[in-house]
Amino acid sequence: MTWRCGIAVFPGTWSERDCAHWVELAGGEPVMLWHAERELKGADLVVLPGGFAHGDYLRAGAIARFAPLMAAVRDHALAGGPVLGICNGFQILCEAQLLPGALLRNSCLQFRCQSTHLRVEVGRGPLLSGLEPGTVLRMPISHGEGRYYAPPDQLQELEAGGQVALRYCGPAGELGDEHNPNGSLEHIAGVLNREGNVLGMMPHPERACEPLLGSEDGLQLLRAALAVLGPR
Amino acid sequence: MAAPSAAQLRELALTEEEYHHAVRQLGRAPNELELGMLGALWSEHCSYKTSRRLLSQLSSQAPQVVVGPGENAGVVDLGEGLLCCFKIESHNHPSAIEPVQGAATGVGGILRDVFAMGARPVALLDALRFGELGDPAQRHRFAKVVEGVGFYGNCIGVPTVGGETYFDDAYRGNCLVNAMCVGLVTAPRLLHAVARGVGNPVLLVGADTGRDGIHGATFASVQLDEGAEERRPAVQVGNPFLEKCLMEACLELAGSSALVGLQDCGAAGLTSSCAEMARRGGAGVRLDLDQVARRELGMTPYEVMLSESQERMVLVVERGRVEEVRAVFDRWELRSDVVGEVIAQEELQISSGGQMVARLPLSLLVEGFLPRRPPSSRPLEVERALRAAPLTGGSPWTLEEAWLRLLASPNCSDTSWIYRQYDHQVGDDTVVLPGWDAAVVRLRGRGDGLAVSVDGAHRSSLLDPRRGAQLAVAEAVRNLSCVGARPLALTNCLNFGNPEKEEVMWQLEEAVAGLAEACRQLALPVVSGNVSLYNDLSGDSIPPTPVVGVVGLVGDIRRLPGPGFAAAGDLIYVVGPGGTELGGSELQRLLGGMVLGPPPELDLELERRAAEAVRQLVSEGSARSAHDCSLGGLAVALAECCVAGGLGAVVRVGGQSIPADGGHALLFGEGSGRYVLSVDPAEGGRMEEVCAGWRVPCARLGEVGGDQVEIVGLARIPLAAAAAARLEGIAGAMAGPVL
Amino acid sequence: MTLKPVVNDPQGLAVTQGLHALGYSEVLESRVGKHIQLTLTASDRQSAASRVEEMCRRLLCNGVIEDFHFQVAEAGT
Amino acid sequence: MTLKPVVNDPQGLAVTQGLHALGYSEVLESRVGKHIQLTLTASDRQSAASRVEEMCRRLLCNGVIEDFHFQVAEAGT
Ligand SMILES: Nc1ncnc2c1ncn2[C@@H]1O[C@H](COP(=O)(O)OP(=O)(O)O)[C@@H](O)[C@H]1O
Ligand SMILES: [Mg+2]
Repeated sequence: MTWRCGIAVFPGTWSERDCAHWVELAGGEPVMLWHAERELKGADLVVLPGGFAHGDYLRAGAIARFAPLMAAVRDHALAGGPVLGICNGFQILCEAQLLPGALLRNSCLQFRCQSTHLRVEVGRGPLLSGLEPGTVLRMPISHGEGRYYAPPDQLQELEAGGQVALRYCGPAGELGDEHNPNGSLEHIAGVLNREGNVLGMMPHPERACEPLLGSEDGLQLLRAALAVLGPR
Repeated sequence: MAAPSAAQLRELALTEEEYHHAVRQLGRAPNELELGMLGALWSEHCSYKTSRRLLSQLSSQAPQVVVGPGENAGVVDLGEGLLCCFKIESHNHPSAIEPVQGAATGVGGILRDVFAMGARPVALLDALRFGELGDPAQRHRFAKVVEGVGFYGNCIGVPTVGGETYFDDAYRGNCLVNAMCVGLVTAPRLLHAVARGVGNPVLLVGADTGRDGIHGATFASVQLDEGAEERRPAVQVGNPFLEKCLMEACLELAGSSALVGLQDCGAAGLTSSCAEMARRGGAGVRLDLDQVARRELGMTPYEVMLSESQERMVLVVERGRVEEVRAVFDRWELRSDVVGEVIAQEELQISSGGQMVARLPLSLLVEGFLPRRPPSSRPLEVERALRAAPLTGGSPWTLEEAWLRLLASPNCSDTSWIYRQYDHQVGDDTVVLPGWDAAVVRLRGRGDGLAVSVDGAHRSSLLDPRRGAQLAVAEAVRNLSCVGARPLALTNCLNFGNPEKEEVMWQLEEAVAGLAEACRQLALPVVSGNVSLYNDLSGDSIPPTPVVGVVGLVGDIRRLPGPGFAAAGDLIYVVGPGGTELGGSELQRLLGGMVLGPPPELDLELERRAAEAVRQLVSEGSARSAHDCSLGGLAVALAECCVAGGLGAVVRVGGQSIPADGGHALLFGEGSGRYVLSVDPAEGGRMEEVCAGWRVPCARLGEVGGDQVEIVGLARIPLAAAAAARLEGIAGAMAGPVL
Repeated sequence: MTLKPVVNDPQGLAVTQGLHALGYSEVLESRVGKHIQLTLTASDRQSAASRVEEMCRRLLCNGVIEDFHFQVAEAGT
Repeated sequence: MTLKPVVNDPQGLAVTQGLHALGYSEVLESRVGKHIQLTLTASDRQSAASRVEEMCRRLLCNGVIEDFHFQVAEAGT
C-alpha cells in the first residue's frame, strides 16, 4: 500500500496537477480534495497546492480558509497529521492560523518566478526529519506575495522553537539579501507549526521533480517525508 | 428613426455610404440598436473589410491542418489523436490607454479563444513594442504592460514561456501588445463556434454584463488622437480568477455531447458571438435581453448587445440538457443563464421587455459590409532610403565599444527582467525556459515537445515590408531549428498604421504578399491571425510590424542542448549564408536611428535548407549548442553563447585583411539565415558532412575556451564585461522607480 | 482611491462573495480601493490640500479607472 | 485597512520615492493600505457597526499585519 496524498483544490488553484505528478513520482497515491467537501478521502498527507484561490483578491488565502474542506484539514492537523502548504497553500495555512505569521507583497513589488536555493534549518516533524539540517535544495519560486512576516516576539519564538524550516540561501547555503527574492524576514522560506507536523513553504517542490525540469530536489523532499512516515 | 448625422455615424465608425448600403439591403432604415450592431460588426476590427482580400493569399493548406482561419483559433494535428490549437491577437489600443488592464485583458481574450475550442491552454507568449527606455513615460508603460501580462497569466495558471520585446522611438505613441496562446485538445473534444439545431437554447455564462468597452471594436478601428483620452470608453478590468473557473468549467464540458457550440464574447460582445455562431451553423439566434445578468442598473438593449465585458462565453446546448450543463457552472460558482435560442430564420432577433427591438439578417450583419480597397502607393522616401549607405557617417566607435553597446542595448540584452515576472513553469512542462531562442513545452505521455517562438522585424519592414515579413518568418523558423524543432504552422498579427494612408496600405499589401511567399516556400500553413490597423497617434504611423508565431515539434526532448557553449575545446561553426547587411540593423539604430540601406537579403530556399541542417544536427545530438544570429549579428550571437555558457571563445572571421569599414558589417551585420553552433571536436566531421548534405555553407570559426570573447585581429572583450553589458540593458534601464 | 463606479471590480466581487459565504447576507455590494496615508510638511492646510490634489492627479491616482478624495489632518491628530 | 506601523511597507516607500522624483520633497512618508466600501442593510447604525466590526475581524482584516477602522454612513450620504 502506498501513502495517499490528498491535494486540495480551491477555485483558482493551479498546481494540483503538478502536485499529483510529483506525488506519483515519489511513489504516493494522489487524490483530489474539492474545497466544498468535508472529506479527506483517507488522505495520510494533505497538500495545499499553489494557485490563486478565490483570486487572492482580498488577501492571499483569506477567503479559502473558510472552505468546508479546511475544517477537515484543521482536524487532521490538530490530530498530528502531516499537512504541507505550498505557495498559496502556505498563505492559506497562515490565514487559517495553522501556521504563524503572514505573507506580504514581495518587497520588489513584482511577481517573481525564478530558481532559488533553500537551506533546510531543522530536521523535525514528519515532513522534514528525513533531511539533514544544512542540506541545500534548489527549486523555483513563483509568487507575488511571499514576504514572510511575523511580529518580533513571535519571530523569536519561532527561531527558538525550531519552527523556521527553510531559508533562502546561496548555492553553498550562505545567507544574504542577494539570495532573498522577496524580502522575507530572516530569509524565511518555510515554517513549521509548533508540533512540527504542518509545513508551509513558498517555493515549489513539485516543479523540481525531474532532471528534465532542472532539479529533482523537490522529489527528494517528498520521498524523504514518505520514508519517515514509514511503510503504510 | 431619422437618418443619423455624420457625427453619429462617425461614432459608430460607419460611413454615409455604408449607412445607405444598409438601408438598401434592409429595405428600411435600421433603428439605433441595429445601427450600433452593424457599426460594430462592420468595423475593421470585426469585419477585416480592408485586409480580407489580402489575407486570402495566405494558405492554410497542409496535411497537418485540422482547422484553418475562421474559427476562434487554428488547429494542427500532432499525431496520436492530439491536436494543437493556437492564435495570436493584438491589444494595442487598450494597452495604450491603461497598460496594466489593457495587457491583462489581451491575455484573457486570447486564452478564451483557445479554450473555446475545447483546448487546455499550455503556453502564452507576448510580443511587445515600446518607445525607448530613456523616456520615463515609456518605462512606465513597459513596466505596466509586463505587470498586466503577468497578472493575468500568473493568476490563471498558464505559463508565459516566451515572447519578444523591442524598444524603438517609432513606438513612442503607439505601444504594441500582442499575445499568443497555445492549447492542446484530443480530437473528440475539439469544439466549434456554431449555433445549430432549431430550438436549442443559447446560454451566456461567466461575468455579468456591464457597460464595459462599448464601441471597443470600433475604437480599435479608428485612429487614436490626443483627445481620445477624454472620450475613451470605460477601461475593462480583467478578472483572471473568474476566467480560470470559466476555463475549467468549459473544459469539463468539452467532451460532452450536450454542448453544440462554444464561443467567447470578444469584440462587439454578444452581437458578434451570436451572429458568427449562427452564421457558421446556417441558422439564426433569438435573444431575450431581459435574461442577461447585468452588473449595472438601467442598461439599454444597445449597451447590453455591444458590451465587451470580459470573461463571458456563449454556449449552444442540446435541448433538454440545460440543467446538466448548468450544474457544471454551478459547481464552479459561475452564473449561467439561458438568454435565447437557435431559430431557423438566418437572422439575429433581439427582444427586450417583451418586444422585438432589433432584427437583422445575418448575411447582412456578418458578410454584408462593403469591402474597402483604399489606394496604395510606394512612398518615394523608401527608394531613397534603400539606396543610401547604411552607416552614413561611419561608426565613431571602436569595434569593442560598438560590441559592448550592442550587448547593452535593451533590444539585445538579457530579458530576464521581463520573464521572471511571468510564471513560466506552472504545469511542469516547460523544458526549455524563456531567455534563449524558442521555448519548449513537453507533451505529456510522449517523448516529444512543442517549440514556440514569436518574432517580428519592423526596421527591415520600413525599408521593404515584403522582405521584413519574410525575415520575421525566417527568424521564427531559425529559433525553432535551434531546439531541433520542425515547424508545423504559423499564426500572425499584422500591426499597421492607418490604412487610409497610401503608404500604409502599400506596406500592408507588401507585407501580406511577403508573408504568403515565405510561408509557401517554408511549407508553413497559416492557421490563424489577427489584424490591428490604425496604430497612429496624432498622425504618426507605427512601422509596419507583422508579428509571427510559429509552433513546431521537437522529436526527443531529452536530447535538447542547453543555452550557450557547453565545454571548453568545443569547435565553433557558423552555418548558413554569409550576408552582412547593416540596413535596418540594431547598430544603425544605436548610431542615430535613421533606417537606411538595403535590408538583409533572403534566400528562402537556402533558409529552408539551413533550417533542415541545423535541426538535424541538434536533434541527432551532434550539436552541443545552437543559436541563431539576429540583432547585432554574428558578434552578438557569439557573445551570447559565451555568456550563457560561462565560457569564452576565440574565433576568426573574414579574410586576412581588415575590411574598409573596420569590420562593423562583418561583426554586426544582420544577414539572414545564420546560426552559431558548437560541437564536440570529434563531431566536427559530422557537422561538415550534414551541412554539405543540405548544401548549406558551414565554416569553422574557432574554439570555445578562455575568459574572453575574441575575434582574432579585430576585437576582444572580457567575458565578464559581456555578461555585465547584457544585464545592463533592460534591467539597468528599469532599476530606478517607475512613475 | 476608489474604482470609478462603472469599472468592473473583481476584488469587490470576491469580498462580497466571501462575506456571503460567511453568512453576512446583508451585504449588497463591496468595492475595494486604495488608502494612502501621506505625511508631509506644509505651511497650512490649504497649501497641503492643493499639493496633495496635484500628487493624486499626477501620480497616485490612475484617472482612467479611479476616482480619489482625501482629507487633510494635522499631524498627531 | 492599514499596515501596522512595525510592518515594512515597500509600496509606501515606492510612492514616497515616486513623489520625491516628481519634486514633492515635502512628503516625509507614505503608507499604502486598503479602502473597502461596503453597502449593506441594517436596522440602525449601531447594528451595522457591530456587524462590520465582526466582518473586519473575521475576514476583511488580517490582525497579524493590519489595523482597521471604519465609518458608517447612511446610503445616499
Ligand atoms: N515579452 C517577453 N515575454 C517573455 N519572454 C520574452 C519577452 N521578450 C523576450 N523574451 C525572451 O527573451 C529571449 C530572447 O528574445 P529575443 O532576443 O527576441 O530572441 P530571438 O532573437 O532568439 O528571437 C527569448 O527566449 C524570449 O522568449
Ligand atoms: Mg534567436
